Amino acid sequence: MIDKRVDSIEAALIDVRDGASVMISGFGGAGTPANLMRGLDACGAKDLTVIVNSLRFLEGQAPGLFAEKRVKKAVCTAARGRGKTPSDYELQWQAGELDIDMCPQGTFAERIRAGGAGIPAFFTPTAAGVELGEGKELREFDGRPCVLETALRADFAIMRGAEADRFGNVRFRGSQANFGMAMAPAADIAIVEVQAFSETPLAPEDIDLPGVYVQRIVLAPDTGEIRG
Amino acid sequence: MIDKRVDSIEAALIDVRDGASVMISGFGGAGTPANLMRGLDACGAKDLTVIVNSLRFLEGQAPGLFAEKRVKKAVCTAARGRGKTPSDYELQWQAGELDIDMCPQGTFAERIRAGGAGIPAFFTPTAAGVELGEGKELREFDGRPCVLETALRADFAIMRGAEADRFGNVRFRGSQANFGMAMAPAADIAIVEVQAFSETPLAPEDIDLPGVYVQRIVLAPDTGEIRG
Amino acid sequence: MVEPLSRNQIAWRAAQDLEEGMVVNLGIGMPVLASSYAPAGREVIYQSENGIVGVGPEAEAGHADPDLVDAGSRNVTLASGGTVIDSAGAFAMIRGGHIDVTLLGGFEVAANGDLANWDAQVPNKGQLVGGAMDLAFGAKAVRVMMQHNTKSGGPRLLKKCSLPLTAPGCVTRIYTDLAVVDVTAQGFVVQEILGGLSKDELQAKTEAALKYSNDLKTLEAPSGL
Amino acid sequence: MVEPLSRNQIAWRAAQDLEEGMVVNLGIGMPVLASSYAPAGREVIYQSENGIVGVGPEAEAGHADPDLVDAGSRNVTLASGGTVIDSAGAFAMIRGGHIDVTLLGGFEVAANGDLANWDAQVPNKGQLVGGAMDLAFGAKAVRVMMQHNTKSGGPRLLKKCSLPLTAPGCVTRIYTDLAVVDVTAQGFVVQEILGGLSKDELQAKTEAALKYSNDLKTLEAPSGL
Repeated sequence: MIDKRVDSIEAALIDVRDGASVMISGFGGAGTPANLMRGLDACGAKDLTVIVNSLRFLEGQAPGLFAEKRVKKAVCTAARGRGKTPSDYELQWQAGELDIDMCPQGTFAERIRAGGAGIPAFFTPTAAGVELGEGKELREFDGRPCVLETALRADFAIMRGAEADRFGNVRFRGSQANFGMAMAPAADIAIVEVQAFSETPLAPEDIDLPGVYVQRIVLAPDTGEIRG
Repeated sequence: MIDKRVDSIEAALIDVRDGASVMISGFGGAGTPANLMRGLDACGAKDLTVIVNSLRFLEGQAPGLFAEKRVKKAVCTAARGRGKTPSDYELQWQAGELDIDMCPQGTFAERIRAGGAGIPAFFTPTAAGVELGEGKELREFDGRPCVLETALRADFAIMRGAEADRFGNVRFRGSQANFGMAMAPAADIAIVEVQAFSETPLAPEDIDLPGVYVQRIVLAPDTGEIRG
Repeated sequence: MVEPLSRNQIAWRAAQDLEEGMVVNLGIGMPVLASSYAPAGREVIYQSENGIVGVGPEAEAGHADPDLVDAGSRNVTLASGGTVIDSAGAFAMIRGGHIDVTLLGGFEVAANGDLANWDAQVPNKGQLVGGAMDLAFGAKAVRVMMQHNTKSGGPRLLKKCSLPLTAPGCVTRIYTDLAVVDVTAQGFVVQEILGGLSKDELQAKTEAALKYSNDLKTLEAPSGL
Repeated sequence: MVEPLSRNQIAWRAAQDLEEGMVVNLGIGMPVLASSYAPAGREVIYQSENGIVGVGPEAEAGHADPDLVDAGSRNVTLASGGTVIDSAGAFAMIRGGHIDVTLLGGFEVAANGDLANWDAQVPNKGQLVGGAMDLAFGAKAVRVMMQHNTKSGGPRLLKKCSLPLTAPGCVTRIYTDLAVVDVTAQGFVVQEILGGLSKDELQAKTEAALKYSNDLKTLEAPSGL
């Protein structure tokens, strides 16, 4: 019988090794896998590539990733610390120790969506003709300049949902879906922490993320304080 | 007050003029806008470009489109008539009177999705290296050959749903969504015939197609016999 | 010679190779029959390219829902834990490599795994590609179910396909009424052969050279299917 | 001279131009204030790039749902008829041209409509582009709300932007504490000017040349906002 549950956050992240790439969902605390992020911090893996909207939210839950210089590359849309004093990741970026691929958020989301959908690259107008788009291949479509963007994939994706069943079907609530819907298909192993586990299969209309895209479900009723 | 209802099939199609492009959803009868297809037949517009999965289903509801040679171009995945005797569209295709862009169904769906998502073109492995992909731009990604495919847009999209509200929010049931979810955003004017109209706004979790993508709703409780 | 396998027996044989938890897309025609024959208790998730993730059995007579059909336009039900997405999403699932196995019909398969199953080039008839090409390019494993020979007795397992290709080098296994044949770097390798059929007889019905597995078995399926 | 408009007054003024049925994305900061000031009875659909289609008022104290936030991480409610999609879908909506108007904050706007609003090049601080660039490239109309001048009194309406651009030639209208300025093929055209402020005074606070509408009006907003 299919059953994608694992017993603990540690078990869910058991094979996250040095050099792994990890996508991390969440926006403004909604869909933010705070427990898995803390677990990622605790697991000790280094030389990581993280694909996450905001480094501030990642540091909020997993400060060790940056304090211990365990991230070598970040693909993100926001890499600014909260205060006037530079954060660890700002210092590492300036020192050339952390490679940052700064993406417009829509391009970020679409590159991930492409990674899960078998589209290796696409053209988009966003960033064509401005500094952030420099160095990218340019082509006009219907007279509009566009840049070529490539798909993003990762070894792991982590996200939070409201409820799941043994098939790995996930229901999100509120605005939890955000990047997770695109990240799960774009990762070899998608791990979802959920507030509740349903012993019976979710109803078809309640399923937001089909279990086909989910490899592991871990029950984590509380998020704890989410720092962003 | 926003209210996207129109009174009749005729009113819904009032501005479909000669030369218009029309996307038509439906798969195996589900989501097939049989009433709007009949209305398209009755409206008399010619020199049409149709973007539809199967010409057989289009002819089933709107035989006049082909009998009167009112379609100049079809983008589709299926252009084969049912019987051994060639259909009108097969004859017109052979005579060079009907231009057919035969697409793999996933490429067809993705080109439409791209049209609604502001992506002018994308690379896909499907059809690379086989006859159907000849003439398309080729490029390798990670050693895999891919072809460049361009977005599809249209003046109109027609589809069928289960229920809608005044905002144009649509709920699909069963497998009604099929191509309609991608077609509505890809058309200037998306028209949805629905089995029922809800006087109160649909609940957030019941909305499959947000009203932002829908311009007109027309109540049509029965489909009549769907011929495919 | 034992009777060649019926369509249902070919489907039964193909279904035995579907494993617990696999995501499987069944092509129109013979392949879709396989959903009835997966071993009892083995949970297989059937995807259909019109959006169903978790196709259940066909609807019983009188209970058909015209709004719920599969890619073969059959009136189906949803399996437990199943749901429905849209076509663009279903093909994103296919193209993105999320289908473990697709079982497809075929006109011709070449010894290098080339598949031709979409354009039989029937005179005066239009083309129909549907989802076959996306499945052949996108699924992790492409397995073909077909009669070993054409109606006129010609071979379908060829050195080189004569019809337009669906996808190059995609097929990994072929189920016919006479044999189970793997496509390997060394060409066709027969894994199972119909009881009473000699290697020479099978080769005579096959254009490309056949090799045989060291573990060659007899092709068997329950009778009465 | 009349007092320059407050942030809320600028938001009020921008909100008066939102029309019935428009789909509007409000940027973080001053723009999001505009949602409170659309004329009563006018139905505007607020989209937020984290997936909300139909943002309602902020949640009342004690009723915040931490799972429902907007792109500014505010605890919001859903409007009647609203729903939630995912981020990729929300940006498909933005990039695909389905947003009628976006109201964005700005650092600088040039007379050709170039917008710089994402990278202030603060020393020692990392970059943050977020959704600004997608909105500036994708929305049908880009309108900017900002103080007419920098804190040190420098101009923001420039001949040419000095900061990295968000998008070229995208801005159609600017709301400041001193004026409403359209961006046209002829450059900046003032539509409304603060009462008591002379054209020379406004020009002195503006780097690029200002033209004036034949129908120049006084910039007004309700007091007490």
